[in-house]
Amino acid sequence: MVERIAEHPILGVQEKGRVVRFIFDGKELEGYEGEPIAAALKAADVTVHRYTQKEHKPRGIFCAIGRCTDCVMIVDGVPNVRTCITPLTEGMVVQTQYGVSEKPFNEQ
Amino acid sequence: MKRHDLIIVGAGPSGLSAAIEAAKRGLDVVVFDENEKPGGQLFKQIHKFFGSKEHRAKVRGFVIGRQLLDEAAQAGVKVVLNATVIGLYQDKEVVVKIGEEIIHYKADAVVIATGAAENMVTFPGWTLPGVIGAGAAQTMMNLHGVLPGKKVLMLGSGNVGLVVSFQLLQCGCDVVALVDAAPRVGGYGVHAAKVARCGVPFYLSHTIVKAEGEESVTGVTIAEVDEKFNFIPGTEKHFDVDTICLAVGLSPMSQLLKMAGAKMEDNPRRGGQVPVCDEYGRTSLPGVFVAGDVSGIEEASSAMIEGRMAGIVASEYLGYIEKEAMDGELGSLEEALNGLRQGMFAPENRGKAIEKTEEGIDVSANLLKRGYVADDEIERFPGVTHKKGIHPVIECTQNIPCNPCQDACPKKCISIGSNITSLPIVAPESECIGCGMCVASCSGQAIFLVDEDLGDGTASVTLPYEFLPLPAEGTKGIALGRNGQKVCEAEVMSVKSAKAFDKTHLLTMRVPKEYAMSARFFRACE
Amino acid sequence: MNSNAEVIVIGGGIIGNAAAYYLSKRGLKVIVLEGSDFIGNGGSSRNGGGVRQSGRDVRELPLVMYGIKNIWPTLSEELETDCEYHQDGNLRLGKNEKHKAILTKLADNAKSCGLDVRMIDGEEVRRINPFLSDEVTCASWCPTDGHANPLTTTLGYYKMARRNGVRFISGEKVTGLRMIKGRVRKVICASGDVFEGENVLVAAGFDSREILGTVGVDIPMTRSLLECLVTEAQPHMFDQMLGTAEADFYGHQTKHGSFVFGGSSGFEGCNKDNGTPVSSAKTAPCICRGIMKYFPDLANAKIVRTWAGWSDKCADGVAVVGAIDEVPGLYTSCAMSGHGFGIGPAAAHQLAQLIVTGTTDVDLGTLRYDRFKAKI
Amino acid sequence: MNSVNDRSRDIGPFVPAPDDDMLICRCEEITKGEIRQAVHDGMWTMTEIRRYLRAGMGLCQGQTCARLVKGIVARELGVSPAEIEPATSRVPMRPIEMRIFANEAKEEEDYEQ
Repeated sequence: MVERIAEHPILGVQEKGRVVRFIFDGKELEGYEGEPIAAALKAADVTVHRYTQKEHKPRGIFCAIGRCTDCVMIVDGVPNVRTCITPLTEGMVVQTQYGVSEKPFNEQ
Repeated sequence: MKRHDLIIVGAGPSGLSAAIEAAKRGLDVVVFDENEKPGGQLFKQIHKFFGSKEHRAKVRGFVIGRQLLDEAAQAGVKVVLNATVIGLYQDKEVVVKIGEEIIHYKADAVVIATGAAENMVTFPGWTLPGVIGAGAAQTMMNLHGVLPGKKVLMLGSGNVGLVVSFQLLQCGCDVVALVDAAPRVGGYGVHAAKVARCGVPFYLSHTIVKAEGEESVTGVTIAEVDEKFNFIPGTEKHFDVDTICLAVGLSPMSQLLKMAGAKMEDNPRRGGQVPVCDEYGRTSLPGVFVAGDVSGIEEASSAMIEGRMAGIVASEYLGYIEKEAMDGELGSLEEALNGLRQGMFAPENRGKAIEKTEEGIDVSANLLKRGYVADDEIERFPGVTHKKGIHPVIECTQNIPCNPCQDACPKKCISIGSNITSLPIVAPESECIGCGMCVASCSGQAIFLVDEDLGDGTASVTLPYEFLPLPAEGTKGIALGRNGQKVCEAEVMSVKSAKAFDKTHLLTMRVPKEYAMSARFFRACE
Repeated sequence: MNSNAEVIVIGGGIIGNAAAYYLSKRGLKVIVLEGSDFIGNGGSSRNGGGVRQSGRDVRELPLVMYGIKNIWPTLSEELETDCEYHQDGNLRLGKNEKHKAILTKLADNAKSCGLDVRMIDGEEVRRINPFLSDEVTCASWCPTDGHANPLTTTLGYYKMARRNGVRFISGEKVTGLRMIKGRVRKVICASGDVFEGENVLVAAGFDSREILGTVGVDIPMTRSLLECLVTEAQPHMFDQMLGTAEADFYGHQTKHGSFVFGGSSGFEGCNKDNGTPVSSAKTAPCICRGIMKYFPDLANAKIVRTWAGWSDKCADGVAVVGAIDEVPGLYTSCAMSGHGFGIGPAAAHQLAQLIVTGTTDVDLGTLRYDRFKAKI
Repeated sequence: MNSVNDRSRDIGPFVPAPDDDMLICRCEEITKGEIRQAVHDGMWTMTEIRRYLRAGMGLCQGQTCARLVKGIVARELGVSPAEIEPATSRVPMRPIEMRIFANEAKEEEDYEQ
């Protein structure tokens, strides 16, 4: 389990939004409102965000600042959402992306 | 169309600095930044900056970020966040995505301060989840408070690789190795030394053979390379890791300038594709200026000066100041910038093997190869002296533009002189009172207070300590050498914290006196 | 450096590359001169990928129909390159009676040339493409039309021509032609290089006008700056090529999944450039608004790239293809008027045949360079 | 004439290499071998590589791989990377939803609070 940093030696205790619940691939998870979806997933030990179109290879966070677009997922039904810069909200539905679909390749 | 005197793209150190200078001179300035928070990379920089005290040395990056934002607000700069400049069109039309809309702006002058993007290297498995940019690690730790991983291998021994390795250690990650294909450590020796003494092994002339794992990283294999960067068979080493961090340099993020039709050049000395510009940031497009990493990769300190220059040049371009006034101000900024570009890490020394310091002292070969100065090398540097009673030991062995230590000592024990890159000297006759201000002021964490003989067969070593939890007085543990290996048993005598130390705690440990000059870090017994 | 060839082709676009390919296949020695630093850098790489017959002036129909029958279906195999050719029909969409009148007239003209094209109502349109909005009330439907990938097609011709030994030189801007003993012979470049050819084919888009002018030939054309955009990949939706009566957008979904759409803001004729075909801040938003009226489902699709390209627009909107009889040895294919991609391979194919054999399978008489007459 | 413009210059045959299956363009999943082969097919510029292979044409628009692709092309042609032109950059700098791109703000609203 990857941990959140409770108290940082330089930054102290970082302020967080309220705890919200969201759905990842049907499972209910918790995160802080306003933090990037990717941070909430990382804290919940989710590392694979999507599988690529051609080679079906796993991808996750890579640049974490919205440039590389590797961490995209299906968020509230919309594919290719950059989870590293999209703030988490209550009740958000986040799905692993297969190619550009929420359906695993054998169902596409 | 909405029109501004000056539109600045990027609210990092250079963009904000440009905005402040221009707004102070009466320009109507707006800064757009695509991020949720301003400051560019400053808010991820939790270490104290190098440089001179006039230019915010020994202040932590994120604090500088706050200072710049305050100054910008006072000067009347508008900073618009979550505002992505999607295009820079002809006639200085700036199109910005804000919220659910796009907005067209016209600017009479534009400063592009978009910074840099990380370079990447390829190896089998480099697309696996768990292989991340060093910037990503920083963002996750320092902005979002989430650990990027538990066991991390860092590739890249430049300042980014070294600084981020230390940050990972500060967050409690296990940095299993610091690896670089180059034969020498690329970043500041003091940054390397503070990582090495925590026990991180350095593997120079090594690089990654492959990342292992099916769904995400579970391990990594590295191997030694020859001078042509080919793997040497039989030198493979395996590490179990969950994260591989890549810190292999930066490239200017100059796409907006290319898009706008600015004349570009490929300049390896500036880090890649950059706009052709003069020393004050004027590009080939009249009224379009650049500052910071987008015009050539350097440090945040120089980016701030470049930003100020661009703000002043833009002010003159729009008639808010006269040319004479501009020339005067640019002169002193240029001098400061030149100061920062001196020393062993000056742009013209990039890639060169430097064998002697400006003082003519042989540089530490061990520092460049293993990340720490060996015990038999340290004595030759002018900051390392011996005397009775408590005294500073300054393990600053490379010429870098930094001098806060000489002002930190109330007793004037430490001097650097007018040349900012000179190695600090400890005056033999001066009287150290053991206040520790020098220890906390050193951005490189290279100053220790040592009392080589407490009279009972032990010595005290005071070291800068930026970890949690802080050990209590009397905690037993081990002292680590500069190489991160155990040298002896140690006991915490005191841990001092003070506002003036700015989160650098002063940990004093007692060690047998024969280890006074080799014990440099403390680790509590589990 | 050997600068002589049997044919000097000026312009490394789809027509120049395809002509070089067909000529080299027939055993001729060919040199292609491309003015920019990149092969296929003009309209050939910047268009919407339409390979269609419907909606064209009847004068172009025989040539384009020839290409769709004889060239496009086997082009991917021939070029060993996936040209992504889809022959799944073209819907030209209308929203009102005025549109219907325009489309009906075009369809009637095409039918007279033997093209299978008919008018259909909104319901039938949505049976063919269920993603279209209710605003669409009619369309012309031509099932043998389609689309292809202009980038890979243009570069595929280049690859194969180069493999056949054609010499390609980029960054070689031609400034003029020179006659020698009554035939066009020399090709003069800005670099100072001079090439000599027994035949010269000018296929340099709008620049053709200036080049042909140096031997006293003028093709009346203007240049307009057209824009396109492309979305991120989306799940597969449809395979037809689309256009509209209003000409506010056109495009298709690519094999990759992205949508390539072109469109207009109404300022194409006077859009400003900076020496390169640069996009304007007002066009892409306008294209997006246009598209969403037809495809509300694409509202969340992200645009990843926009670009512009010059179209060489002929005074009468019809391409000029053929030999320039009054200048022996000179051939051209230019003024393609924004729809040169689909017809380009056929034009090149027939020109190659003309250069080698003196004959063509398709009568190019309606596309002659000297057809332009004053209105009174 | 620079060495990239004469497309008939002999660059030798394509020789398969053990790392040809290394992924270079992460977005479009283009390998080093595909890029090297494209160079031997005549694609000597970043622009042509992009158009021919889609390398650098995906969601990130080449922000991650451009430098890597450039290095591979340069090595294959035996020139310095500085001789290869940089890939073009186009609007928009980041992917933008069609509905937002279409939605131009009215003049009177103020966003700079």
